[in-house]
Amino acid sequence: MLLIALLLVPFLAAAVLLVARPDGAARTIALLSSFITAALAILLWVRYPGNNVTLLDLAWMPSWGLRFTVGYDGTGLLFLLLTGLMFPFIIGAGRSEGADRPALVNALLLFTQSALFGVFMAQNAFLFYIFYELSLVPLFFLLLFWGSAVPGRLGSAKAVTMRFFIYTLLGGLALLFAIAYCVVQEPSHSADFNALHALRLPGDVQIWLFWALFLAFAVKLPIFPFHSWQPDTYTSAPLQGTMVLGGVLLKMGLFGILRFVLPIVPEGVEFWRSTVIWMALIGALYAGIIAFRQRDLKRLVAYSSLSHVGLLCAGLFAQNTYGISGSLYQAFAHAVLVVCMLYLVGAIQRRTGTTDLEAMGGLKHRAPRLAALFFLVMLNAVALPLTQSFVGEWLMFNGLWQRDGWMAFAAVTTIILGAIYMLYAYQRVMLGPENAKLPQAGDADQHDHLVLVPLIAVSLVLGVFPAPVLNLLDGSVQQMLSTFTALY
Amino acid sequence: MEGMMTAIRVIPLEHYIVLSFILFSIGMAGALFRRNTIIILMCLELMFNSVNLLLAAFSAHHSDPGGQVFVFFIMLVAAAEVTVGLAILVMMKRNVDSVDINQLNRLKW
Amino acid sequence: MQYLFYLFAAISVLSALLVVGARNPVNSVISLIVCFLSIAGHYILLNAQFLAMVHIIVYTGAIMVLFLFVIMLLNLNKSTEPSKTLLTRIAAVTAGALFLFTLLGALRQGVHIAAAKEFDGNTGLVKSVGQSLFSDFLLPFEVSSVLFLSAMIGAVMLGRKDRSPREDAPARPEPSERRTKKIPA
Amino acid sequence: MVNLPLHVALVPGLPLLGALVIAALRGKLKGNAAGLLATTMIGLSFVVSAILFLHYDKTGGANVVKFFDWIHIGGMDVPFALQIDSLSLTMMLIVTGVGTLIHLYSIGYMHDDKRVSTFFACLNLFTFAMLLLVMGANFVITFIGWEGVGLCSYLLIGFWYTKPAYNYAARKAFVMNRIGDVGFVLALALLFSRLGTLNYIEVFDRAGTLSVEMVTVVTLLLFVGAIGKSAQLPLFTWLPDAMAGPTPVSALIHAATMVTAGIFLLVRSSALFSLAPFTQDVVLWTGLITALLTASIGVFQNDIKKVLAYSTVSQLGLMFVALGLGAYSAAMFHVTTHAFFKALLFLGAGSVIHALGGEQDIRKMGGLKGVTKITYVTFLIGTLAIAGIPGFSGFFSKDAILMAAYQEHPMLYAATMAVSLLTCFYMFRLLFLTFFGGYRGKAHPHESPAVMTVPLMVLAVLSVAGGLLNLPHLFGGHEPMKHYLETAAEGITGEHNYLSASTEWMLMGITVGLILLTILLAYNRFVKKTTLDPEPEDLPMLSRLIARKWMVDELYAFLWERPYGWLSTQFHGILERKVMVPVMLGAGRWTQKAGKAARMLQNGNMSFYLFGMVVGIVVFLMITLYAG
Amino acid sequence: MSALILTSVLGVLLLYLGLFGQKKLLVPVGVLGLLAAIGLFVMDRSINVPMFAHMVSFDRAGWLFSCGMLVVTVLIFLFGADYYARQEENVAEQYALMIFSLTGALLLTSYTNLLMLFLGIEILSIPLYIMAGGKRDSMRSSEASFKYFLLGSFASAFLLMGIALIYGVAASFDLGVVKEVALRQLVQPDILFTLGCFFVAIGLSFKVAAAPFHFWSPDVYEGSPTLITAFMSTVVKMAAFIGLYRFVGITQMPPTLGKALLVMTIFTLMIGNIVALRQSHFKRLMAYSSIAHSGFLLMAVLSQAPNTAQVLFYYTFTYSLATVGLFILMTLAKRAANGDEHIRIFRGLFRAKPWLGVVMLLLMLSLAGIPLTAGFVAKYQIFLLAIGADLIKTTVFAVLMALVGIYYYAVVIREAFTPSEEAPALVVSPVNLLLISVCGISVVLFGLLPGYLQ
Repeated sequence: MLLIALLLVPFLAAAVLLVARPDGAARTIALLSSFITAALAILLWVRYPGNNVTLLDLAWMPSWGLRFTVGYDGTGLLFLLLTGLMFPFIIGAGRSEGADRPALVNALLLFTQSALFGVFMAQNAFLFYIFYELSLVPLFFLLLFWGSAVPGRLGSAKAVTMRFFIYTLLGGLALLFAIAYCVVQEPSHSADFNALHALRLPGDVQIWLFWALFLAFAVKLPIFPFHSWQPDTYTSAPLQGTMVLGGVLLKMGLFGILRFVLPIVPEGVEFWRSTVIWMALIGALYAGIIAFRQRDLKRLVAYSSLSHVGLLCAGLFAQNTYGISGSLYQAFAHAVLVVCMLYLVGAIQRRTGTTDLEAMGGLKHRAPRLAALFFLVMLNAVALPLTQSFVGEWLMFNGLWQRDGWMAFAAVTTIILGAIYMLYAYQRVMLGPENAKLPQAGDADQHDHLVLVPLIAVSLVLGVFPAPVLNLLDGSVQQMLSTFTALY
Repeated sequence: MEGMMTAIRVIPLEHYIVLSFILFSIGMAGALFRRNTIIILMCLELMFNSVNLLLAAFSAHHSDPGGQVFVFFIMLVAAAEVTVGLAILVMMKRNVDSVDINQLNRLKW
Repeated sequence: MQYLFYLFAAISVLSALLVVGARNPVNSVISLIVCFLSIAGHYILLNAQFLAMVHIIVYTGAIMVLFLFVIMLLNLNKSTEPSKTLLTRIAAVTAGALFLFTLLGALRQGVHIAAAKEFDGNTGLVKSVGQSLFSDFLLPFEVSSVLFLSAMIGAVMLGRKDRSPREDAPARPEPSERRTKKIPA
Repeated sequence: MVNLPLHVALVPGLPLLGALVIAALRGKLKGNAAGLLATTMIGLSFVVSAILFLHYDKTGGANVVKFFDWIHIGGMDVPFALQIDSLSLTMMLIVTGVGTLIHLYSIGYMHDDKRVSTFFACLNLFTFAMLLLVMGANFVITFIGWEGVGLCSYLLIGFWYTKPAYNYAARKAFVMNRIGDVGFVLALALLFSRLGTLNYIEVFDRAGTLSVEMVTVVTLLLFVGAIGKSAQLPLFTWLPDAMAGPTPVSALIHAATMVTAGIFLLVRSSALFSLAPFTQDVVLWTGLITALLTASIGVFQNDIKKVLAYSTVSQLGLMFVALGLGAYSAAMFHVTTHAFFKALLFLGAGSVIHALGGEQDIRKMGGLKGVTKITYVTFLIGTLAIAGIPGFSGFFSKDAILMAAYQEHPMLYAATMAVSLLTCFYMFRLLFLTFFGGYRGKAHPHESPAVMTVPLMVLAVLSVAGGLLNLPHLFGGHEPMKHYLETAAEGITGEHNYLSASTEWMLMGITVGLILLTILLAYNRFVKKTTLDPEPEDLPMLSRLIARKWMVDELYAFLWERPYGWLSTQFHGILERKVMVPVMLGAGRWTQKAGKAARMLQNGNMSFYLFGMVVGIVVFLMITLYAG
Repeated sequence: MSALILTSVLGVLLLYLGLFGQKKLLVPVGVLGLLAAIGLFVMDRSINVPMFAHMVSFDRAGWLFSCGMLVVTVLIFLFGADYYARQEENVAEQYALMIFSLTGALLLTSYTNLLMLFLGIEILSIPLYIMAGGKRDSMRSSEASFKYFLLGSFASAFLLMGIALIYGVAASFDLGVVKEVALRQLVQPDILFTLGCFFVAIGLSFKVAAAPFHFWSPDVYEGSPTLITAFMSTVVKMAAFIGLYRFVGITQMPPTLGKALLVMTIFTLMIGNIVALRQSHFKRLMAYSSIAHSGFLLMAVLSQAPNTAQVLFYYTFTYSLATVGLFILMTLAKRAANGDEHIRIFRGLFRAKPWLGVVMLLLMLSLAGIPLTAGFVAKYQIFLLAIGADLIKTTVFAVLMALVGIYYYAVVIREAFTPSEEAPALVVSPVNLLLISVCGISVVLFGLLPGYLQ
């Protein structure tokens, strides 16, 4: 019932917002809903018995393999938690003053949340897919209504939105095709993950089917070279939209790889592993290098996210305990990080009136507390030990090393690049001589504190005491790996 | 009349088929060839008739009256179609003041 | 007998070609009538008497007259039709020829259709056709009334003169003039 | 007695607490409160360290205190555990001891700064990180400290953040450290994948199971980490730039403690390094070249802190030479004495700067010995110590390294000797130009307050007496430090001294003689005539090259920084904007174009439609008839 | 069967009503009649025997399609109440023709004789030719009508040729016999039979607007009155597909013909989707979208699985619901924009009438095949069928084209949700609101509970 509540609470809240349009109380209602879901997610965690749980199984369209089956295991729970915990902050990041149609924004955000919960609790491939695609629709509108133009050809908000929509759907449809293929091959035409995981497709089929399955997630994450839609989208999207995109939505890609790619086409994974890992790592380096020369802070964050995500994907494909659990742990860290970074971008933009790094500088004089918060977030971004990111990256490096030393080398190199562009950004924004051109600059206010401090605290606490989350992952990942090995 | 009954036994069926195909093709090519819509309509009639001939030949070949009944129905339909077609043509001529097929291109792309 | 067949065949093919080739629409109509008559001749050769009669009455008598009527009504009985470009003509002929030769090529594989075991000379007689029509084909016969009814409605609806003269302009002007290309008068 | 976990926790815990409290109360602490609090914390930490030191029974091996499981998943178990053994105790004492003095000094030095609380918070945080580094019971904990000190160093170098050049220096330091960290992390990953553990005790126990190649790779990677942190070739350029930070920071972080982390790491892993002769050679040569190179640069520097900075790099190079030779105890000994006298020198320099109101150019100093007497005397002691005048601590530690070098090869001895002569030369140049002759500046020099001079005096005492810590047999000592460390660093156990006493005496004589000559030379040049170096442009060829720091910064800008910026620009401008994005847009645009073209098929002409249909029919007919 | 008679009589009845000037009664009587026909179908649902000397037989698929078409016609009739509100003449004739056309469609769902196939198509088509020219004084309308007529007759000629050739081999028009002959083909193929099947398939492909026999559809869709366009793109499409499905099912399709049709499918998918990208005229857009959907449906037809008919029905029915809803919406927007049919007329729809905006979104998403709408389930089923039939590459291509399709639907959605300078002054009658809502809700409902349409 908890799972259903997770699905329904944001959905109903969104429906209420959409129908009643209480612009004044919109943020409060949305926050309330997100707090409830966060509490529910935590409750779920508390009650987690330590193995795979299926909580509800309803026949929906059985002749086509569609059942409404929801449940979770350790990994699923991690993502549910992540979604539950991030949304209060994402919604809270919205400013009440001067907001344009807040009821609609919050409704769309909550719809996304509902769909995300659906994705992370689905135990049926088809159900997964439904939620997976569904999460795009509210984002489409978020981008369409509140997106801003980006420089370059076809940079209007409309064009960027369409690009985002189409390119993510490209992957989505590939996934649909792959699911359909698997369901047809499955003797009982079931789309349940258990059934699909037990499916043993011929090797040559797996080799091409791998791409059909992987493409969706490669675009979603995105992995080099499928990433071109991402920087523009992140830059164009309204802040909360980017937070959802980068913070939570792209985690669907990781989750998908975990649920689909690794178990369903193990031979395909074996065949393509180095290709994919290298793609991901090259992407991580590539984005890390590019990030350095970004003039726009938001775009810099976009590329940094791209770089991190490449690492996440590589870790996952290392397909050993450390790689997978590191990647998943880092997924959590990355969510926190992205939300923080983007919130900061917004906070800085509010104070300087721009996101152009060249036009900034010296904000620390006026806003020392903000600078301190930025700095703490940056620590997480450069994966300093005792922050959450370090634990994840450390595990991933080890996982990758067990695959191949050079992969680990490439992966570790990203920590240099990360330091270069993050410190650069910090310096450009905060440091330097006092800037007289900052009219409305004030220090971090209560709103800023309420959003950033808990998130930073989470990133530090989970950097020092990662055990709760690691324990959550340990069992599931081991179980998963034993299934993989059983497949060979 | 008895002597005529044997036509299908004397002439190979293939010849009917070939004749029918030739007529059909001429009608088809004619529809592409001409610009006058009325003539195109006539070409269509030619195509229908080639089918009629073929059906009649098959019917005789199989000694099955069904084929000839079918021809009868084709004639019915052809008559109805021509009626409608010519009515449309007249209406069009009134509106567009032309029966040239090349002039009918307001709807495109 | 064979000679008659080939004669009729030759006449029908030639007149069909004339239909396509004639400059004046009236000539086309007359060629088509000749063609239809030769086809009626084929029907007679096939001993399809009923069909031959109906064919002459419906096609030659009704349909072709209708065609002539329309040609006269619309004042098209002049060879004013601008001919198509040579390219189009060649393309049309090529397409037709290609189609024909493909079909004929297919026939070279041979047609092996067994004739009826017992040849029935009465097949095409009115009696036999009528029996078939009113027993097996009763439903189509009835249903075709719907067809005729719609055709009638259509003819009346579309062919009727406007209540208001056309010069008064349509009640609602054609709105979506998204293409400015004028229709030559 | 000693509650081990509590005491062990207190050592790094107190500075951390101090840092947190000061950071939290940043706005509310008035005057010297922050400084006093910070000093108290680290002082207490020193006391606790001393208690631990006194109660430590070195025969019992290492005491590991595990606090909690940090990263525990699958087969990986990285506990949050600290280790007490002779090596970590030594380092703890240095860090907290020298640290306390520098904290105390900072109270005076930073008195006027508005952000003094931030400064002390960072300083305390640094101490915490450094203590973690030295106390960690496994590589990962050490790595926490390793990164932590880097971070604090970044913060403190860029402490005066209004100057872009300082920020740049800070960034440079952090990034160069990060480059080293890559090696460190990779070494750890490799070690873990081979041994399944990263706890020091277990790793060193199982080190023998590794193949030579593997050990070589691991140690090389570890050494890359050490290069970054200890500013060796090719990653040394950040350290001179790091002098942008307040002087106490330079003293604590960039002279006494953090930069020796690399040495510490190598000593800590001596069990591994002893197994990898190739790596040892690499270490040796890296150290030697660095030492020579930077010592030569030091000769032409005019910034008082820069001279000391290059001197630090050079001394660190010497320590690496020792490590490369397997003389771990000598290296540690030099670490210790160096901590004393280099901290002293830096603080003295700080005192000078303080006295001159921020002036750092030695060409604008001179004649200060009359005004700032305590500073002068202590600075003189420091200079004598670093120059290796017999009796001072530097003499013993440097001598140990020279002996080890001679033992390897006389040429090596000559090279290290050259380093120490150069050191001697530029140090006396510094001393003479600063304190002798006439005053060449415009400020009004004054002696520093007691809170600054007291630490100077304490350090001066230590610089003199530090040699007693590891007094060689030759002078009747028993090398107590070496014996103390033996239990912690396996490499030390393997050290042997083959030299006869007479050889040692002879070498020592040569050394001392040459040093005295050098001092004389310096005296002639800088006291008698007070030769001031002109701007580098006006120097002769080689000197100009050296004065320009062997063009290393320019070389790096050419080799690395500019290419990186270029690469980033090109990646973005060409690969991303001209390839990736156009491909993405192109996929859509070409589809649209195809649509536009296909749309032309629908040209409204019915003949064409008919034609199209017929073509379709013919094509499909052919497929139907002939495909198959 | 009684339903078939009822519909024919209903048409005549409507004509009489028109004759006596009872314009107000037309829609109520028509709707009642159609509902009665549905009722009769529901009562007769278990009767599955060939009737009238093996001329028709309403099996499960035929029954489903018949009911579906009747339901859609009811919707269109209701829409007509508003659509024809301002038109004085020929209204009754239009309704009657629609009913007649529907009769033809019903024959197509149930034919068991090639003659009935031919007649069904003609009865379906001839009223359509007339209705397309319903706006007599509009040049576009008459052009549409003429194009439809001419191209349609041309296609009919091929259909007839095909029937003749099949007859030549089978000596009968009865599908039972044809099926036996088809089975014999496996052992002893006969070129005439293959040719016959080919020509019939071509004739039917014209009706389903498969490329390259699609040329009529954009022009006719654009030129015809919107109500007729709605009818054409829904009922006619359903009829054409069930007709094609039955034919293909019975003749088993010679394998080489299957190849040709596969090529046609790919071509259809491509033309439909790619050209639609460049369309800004809403009706033409819908026409190309309809072509594109034909491509998907052809895949289902080619897959020849036991449940193909059900999938076809689900697909076409839900597609019809969405299309009808969209055409109603377009009519409303068009009125507000003074008769413009460019997609920009939707601009500001969401601001002006949020509910209509949401419904439009749902309908468009359904056409695009985004989850939780019926269109998604439909497409998914098609993919399953096609993969089941081992049409992997075609499916991959179809997936790509579905993506292209999503783009142009999204463009329309984008228009509807982009605020405009002046909000369109939409006037929505209660009936239309109801219709639109029913369409919008039902595509979601059937998407959530697809079992109800199986």
